[in-house]
Amino acid sequence: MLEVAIQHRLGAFALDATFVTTARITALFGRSGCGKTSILNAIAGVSRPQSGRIALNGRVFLDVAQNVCLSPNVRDIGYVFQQGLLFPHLNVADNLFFSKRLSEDTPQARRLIELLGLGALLKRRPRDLSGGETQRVAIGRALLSNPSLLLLDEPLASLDAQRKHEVLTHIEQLRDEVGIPIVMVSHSIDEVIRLAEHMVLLEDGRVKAAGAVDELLARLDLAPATGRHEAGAVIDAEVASHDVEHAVTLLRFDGGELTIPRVVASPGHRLRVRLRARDVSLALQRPVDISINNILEGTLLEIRDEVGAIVDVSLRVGEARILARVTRLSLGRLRLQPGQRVYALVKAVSIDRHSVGYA
Amino acid sequence: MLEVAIQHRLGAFALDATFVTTARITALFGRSGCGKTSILNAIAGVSRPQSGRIALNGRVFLDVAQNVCLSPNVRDIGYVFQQGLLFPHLNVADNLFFSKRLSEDTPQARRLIELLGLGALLKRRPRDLSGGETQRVAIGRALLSNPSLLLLDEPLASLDAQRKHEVLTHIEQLRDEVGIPIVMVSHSIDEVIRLAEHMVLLEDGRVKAAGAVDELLARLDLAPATGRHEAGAVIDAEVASHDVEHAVTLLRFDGGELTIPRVVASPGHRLRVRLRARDVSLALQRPVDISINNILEGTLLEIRDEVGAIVDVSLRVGEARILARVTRLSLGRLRLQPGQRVYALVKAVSIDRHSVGYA
Amino acid sequence: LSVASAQAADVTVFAAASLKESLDAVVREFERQSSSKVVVSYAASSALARQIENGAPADVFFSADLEWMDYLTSKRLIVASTRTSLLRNELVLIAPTDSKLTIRIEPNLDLRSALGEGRLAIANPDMVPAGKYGKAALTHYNAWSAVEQRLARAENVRAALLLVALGEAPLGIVYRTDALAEPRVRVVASFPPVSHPDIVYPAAVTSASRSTRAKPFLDFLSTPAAAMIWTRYGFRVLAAPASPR
Amino acid sequence: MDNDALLQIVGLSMKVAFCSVLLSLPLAMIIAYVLARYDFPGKTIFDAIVHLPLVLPPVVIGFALLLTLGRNGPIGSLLHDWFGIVVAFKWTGAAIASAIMGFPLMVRAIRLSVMAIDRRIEHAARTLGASPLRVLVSVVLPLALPGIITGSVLSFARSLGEFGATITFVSNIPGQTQTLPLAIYTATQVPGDEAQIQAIWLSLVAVALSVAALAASEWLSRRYNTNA
Amino acid sequence: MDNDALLQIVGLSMKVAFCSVLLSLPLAMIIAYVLARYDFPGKTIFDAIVHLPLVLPPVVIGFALLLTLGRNGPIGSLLHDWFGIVVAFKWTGAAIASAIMGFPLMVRAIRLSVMAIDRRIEHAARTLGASPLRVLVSVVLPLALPGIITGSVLSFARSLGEFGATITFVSNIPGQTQTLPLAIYTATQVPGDEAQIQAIWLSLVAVALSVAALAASEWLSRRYNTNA
Ligand SMILES: Nc1ncnc2c1ncn2[C@@H]1O[C@H](COP(=O)(O)OP(=O)(O)OP(=O)(O)O)[C@@H](O)[C@H]1O
Ligand SMILES: Nc1ncnc2c1ncn2[C@@H]1O[C@H](COP(=O)(O)OP(=O)(O)OP(=O)(O)O)[C@@H](O)[C@H]1O
Ligand SMILES: [Mg+2]
Ligand SMILES: [Mg+2]
Repeated sequence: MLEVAIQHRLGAFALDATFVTTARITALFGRSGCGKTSILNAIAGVSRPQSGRIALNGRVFLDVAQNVCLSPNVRDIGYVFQQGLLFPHLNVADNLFFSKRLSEDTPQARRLIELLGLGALLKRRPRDLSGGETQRVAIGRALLSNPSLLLLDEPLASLDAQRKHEVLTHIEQLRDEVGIPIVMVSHSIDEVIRLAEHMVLLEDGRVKAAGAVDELLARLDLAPATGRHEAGAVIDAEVASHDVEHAVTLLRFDGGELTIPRVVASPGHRLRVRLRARDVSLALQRPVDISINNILEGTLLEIRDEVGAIVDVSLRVGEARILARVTRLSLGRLRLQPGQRVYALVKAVSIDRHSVGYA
Repeated sequence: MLEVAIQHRLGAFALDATFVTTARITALFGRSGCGKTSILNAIAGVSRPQSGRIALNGRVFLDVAQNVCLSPNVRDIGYVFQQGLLFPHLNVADNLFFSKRLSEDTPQARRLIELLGLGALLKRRPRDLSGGETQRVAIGRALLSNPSLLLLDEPLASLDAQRKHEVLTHIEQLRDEVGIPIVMVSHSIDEVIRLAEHMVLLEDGRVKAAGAVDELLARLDLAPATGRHEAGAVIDAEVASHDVEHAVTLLRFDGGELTIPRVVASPGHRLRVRLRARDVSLALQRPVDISINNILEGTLLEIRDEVGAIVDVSLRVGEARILARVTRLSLGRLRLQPGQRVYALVKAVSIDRHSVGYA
Repeated sequence: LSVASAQAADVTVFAAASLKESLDAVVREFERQSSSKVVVSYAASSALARQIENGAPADVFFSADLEWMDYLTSKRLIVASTRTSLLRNELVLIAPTDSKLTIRIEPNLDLRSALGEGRLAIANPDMVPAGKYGKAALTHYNAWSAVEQRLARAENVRAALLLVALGEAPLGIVYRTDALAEPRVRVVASFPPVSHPDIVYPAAVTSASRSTRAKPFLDFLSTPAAAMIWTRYGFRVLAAPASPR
Repeated sequence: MDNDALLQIVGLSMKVAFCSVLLSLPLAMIIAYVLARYDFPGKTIFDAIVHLPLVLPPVVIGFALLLTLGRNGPIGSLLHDWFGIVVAFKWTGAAIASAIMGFPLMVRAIRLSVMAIDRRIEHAARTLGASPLRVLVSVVLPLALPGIITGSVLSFARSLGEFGATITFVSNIPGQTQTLPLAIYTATQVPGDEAQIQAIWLSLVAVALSVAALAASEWLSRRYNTNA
Repeated sequence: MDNDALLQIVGLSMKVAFCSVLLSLPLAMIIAYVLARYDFPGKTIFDAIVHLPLVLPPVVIGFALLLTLGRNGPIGSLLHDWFGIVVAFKWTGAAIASAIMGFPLMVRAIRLSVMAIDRRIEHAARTLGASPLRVLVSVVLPLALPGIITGSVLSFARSLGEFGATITFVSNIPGQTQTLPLAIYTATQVPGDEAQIQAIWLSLVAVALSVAALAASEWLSRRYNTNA
């Protein structure tokens, strides 16, 4: 459990952030300049808030009232800084192993170097690295310090999609296998959705909302902050079976079944599947001879009336709630009304790796 | 027309890149460390390749054989560096107007400062800026130098979605109104697709492929580099009419009509619409009572056989070609065959601003 | 800046640094009597001589050293006819005031054992006049070779004096004038004049001098009024007043 | 020593120190920049020449100045014959001597700061249309300010303490070339308590001046600090 | 002067210069770090004390050394009574004098480099578990290397040229305290061409030593350069 309650002034900017999270991955989300880096700095101990308290699993890092402030070096935190901040006088290898917590010939270290594609760069000086290479070394350096809390400040900003995916996978593994709690800053809601369970939404130095990622994303009042096109819902489902021939997995949840591209999970395993509103269409009759695999029967609950071309509609499917996004034109054409029986059409191909998480 | 043909060695890295582009926006795309920044540096003149030639619209920037190398300051280039590189001793305003080409009280400057949200920061020193603020100042500084070529090295990496959208819009306006050619580096294929017409795909310092963005994205051999889930097709269409009440625009192309969320373009105007394969479903009969607005009749051309859950299918709709992505499960269920008559279902909401460009 | 100093000097004197106190007093007296302005530049005689050689605006050169005066004379940079040996000084052996040492100056003088572990403070015998005189005197009493390795060679005679005053050196060789002015030392013995060349301070008007007051000032240095001051500081006055031309 | 004389000495010392800093600053900046940024054959020799005033005893430098800038010296006679300028035995000569003695300190400090500048910042300025000269003036100089300030302070302090070269080159003429260190030296040349007290008193004045200079430099560097 | 005497003088000078650099380096680094990083009441005064050897004429510093480190001085008598150490009239005293004279140069150069270090790099080291001491040793010192090298060169060069404080404090004893500058000075004090030639000859030796020191420092800073 990470408890943060800090106040700090920086010129005209006032940070006043309080949140508690028990999630394995917590995302700090908010516009540029809202105070995300400032919060990470306070947690890591590289800046000292004017008042407040920070504790991790009961270990007090900071308590200004009690005049407690642990040194950064005993907080046992891995921090990937927004600007990399490599040691310019050390080569990549010495940067990576600066913390001395892991040595260069542990399998763990070798695997990470491989994953980050740093093998050929070990003897290079930071000034001879490209932007993305710098960022990867910074990630490696923090991970190799074997921390008990990981702080990531937009660590993937200048990585290509493939590397980003690999690093994200690695972070997921850390989360799942090693169980290191992570606090991350990201401007990509996709990343947040994929990785984080808990989200702290910041605005102008204050916590505007904090809670489960799905909840926050489903809250329409937060849409301007979270990005409207990402609205969606999460379904808790169980792996029913695998269709090896077609490489798909069948999931079961209390509103029906879902076919999705194959995931690695044994039957009975519970998964969280995110269905984005924009990927869900509606029909009044069950369509036939259509490539869409998932046709879920449900009840139209609510039509969120808005201006513009697009309308979000919520449905109940079994006990689950899902969101569909349609044009206002279709809304009129189909004469959709709350309480109506409808079919939700969900393309299997729209549920990619990014949408599936392990509960 | 920008002509680049340069060779340069940096330690073990050999850059050997040749490309010509007449596009308004050219994207350099490739994995971290492939040489994107090195190319921009050579174009800007901050590094001098060991051999080669660079020319913009016939003006020779560099010709090592002729011993020509224009100074960076006369190349008239706006360069947004990957690391920002603000002047640490100058406040934001002095950074922005360093080039002295535009003064602080021109409407243009005021508009840009407003757009970048820098109004409150003008008196700040760079060290007191957040990561995203730094990046915005760097963008503003380059744009305010009134360049005749703009180089952008991942300028949007740490901007939030909303600001990113605003800046992208501004860059589009520059492209369209002022006609400044732009060379940009981005790791986000979305950004590339949205903005760029021409793409230079780099691998290990060499040009692996160069050409129109759509062409390159449609090439399956480049899929590992460009990211498979972005496969799609581009349709040339004409604005037919606007439905003001429902805020949608009706487009006509030779394969039928398309309803999309309203765009600002007068009837008769030609648009390029990108339909992503993953947003296109197939049906054997025309579905009724369905929220999907666009149902296009076409002929199945080709089934790209692949392993895994997902299959890409190409169709002809009128003279246009579009791609649909379905599961292999559906392929079997519907018994799809080349030559078959099918209906392509395209959700109007999936065609967002990001997918529409002005031809 | 005060009015007095702003006004140009009537006479500029280049004088050996060791003359500072006494010459200052004489200058004050001259200024009072003649209402002319005299400035004195104190430095090592060697430096002053070189400066005069290189066009320094000196009207009078007042050296602690015959050698450098001879050097200028040979280069015709001083008016030979004005050269006088004005003052005489004495060479003394000193010790800190609280020292119990008693030494008699005599042939085969044994300074080595008197020094014990300590060193004999002396101005550099290779170049500084006081050192050269000291070396001559010790040689005269066959004491030189015994102490040559036990010298504290100071930059000038004042530095040697200080070494003794601070107790860094148990013994030192300085001029009597210096010894008198320093309360922390006492004179242990005097070297008889026979033991070393005459210690005289020559003065002369420079060839480049355009000052009408230079010669009167030089003459004043040997007036009875001046002589009183010199004597007060421990010098002996050598020359009789020169007759005006 | 009366108050007037003290004021005169202090005034002269300040004048000499200020002028020596101003005199050496432009050339020191150019040489520091060249040494920081360029490699050329004979660079080490050139560097050694810059360090000469530090390496040789001050008296030797003073003597060399006397021989070259004195009225009979090659440069001194030129200056005198062509421009009617005489620096030997003038306060200007003292300023020149101080400037030369402080020169290596100034060059090294500025060079250190220039070498710490991220060259990519200069590249950024070039792409914004700045000529090399403008980059120098608007980017390099401000970013090298810590070194320029430190160099100036060192040179100023050196000037307050410069003795050997000054007394050798311009002699020790009260009201004209007798700066504070020369006055202190002169006082130390007189035995006895009174003179010693005067020497200490003058030394305290020198220290006070240096405290003032340091306070000013701290204020300056705080004001224009670029590194938090 | 014969070859043996010359060798002896050069050897002694090198020994004194090296030891003075080594002697002052640790303290200079600490003081430079403190001055660069901390604000405290009386900082300017403290800074002025550090600059004292530069501001006061060398002879005064020599006197001050004599008064404190001499056999009857407060520190000198302690050293003698407790450890049997005597520095007056010894080459060790010359090294101390040189160290003190070069001290402000060293402190200022190192301070300049420490101030140029991005503190966030140190923060990064702290988050990686480095104690403040390890940060100092593994991050600050290497990054301040340009300043440390420059400071050492300046101090070394100053030592080669130091005259006033040395001769006052430890006198001019051939074979023991007669360093190169003292020998050069001695030669300049004798009239005549022969002495002058010797002075020039010895000066050339000093210059050669400084060229060697500079070349070594250039090599070092090139080797450990952190800024392209
Ligand atoms: N001084 C150098 N010595 C050796 N290799 C270098 C040097 N500078 C850059 N490189 C290498 O050159 C390659 C190209 O660098 P460049 O900065 O152009 O990459 P990039 O495509 O911009 O990458 P990124 O997306 O990570 O910023 C990289 O592999 C980098 O490691
Ligand atoms: N020294 C300072 N003086 C005044 N304001 C400051 C200072 N340092 C930071 N700020 C302001 O504090 C706010 C929070 O900064 P912070 O770096 O935490 O933002 P952030 O959320 O990380 O933004 P980004 O996404 O752009 O990195 C910003 O508005 C910034 O301008
Ligand atoms: Mg930030
Ligand atoms: Mg790059």
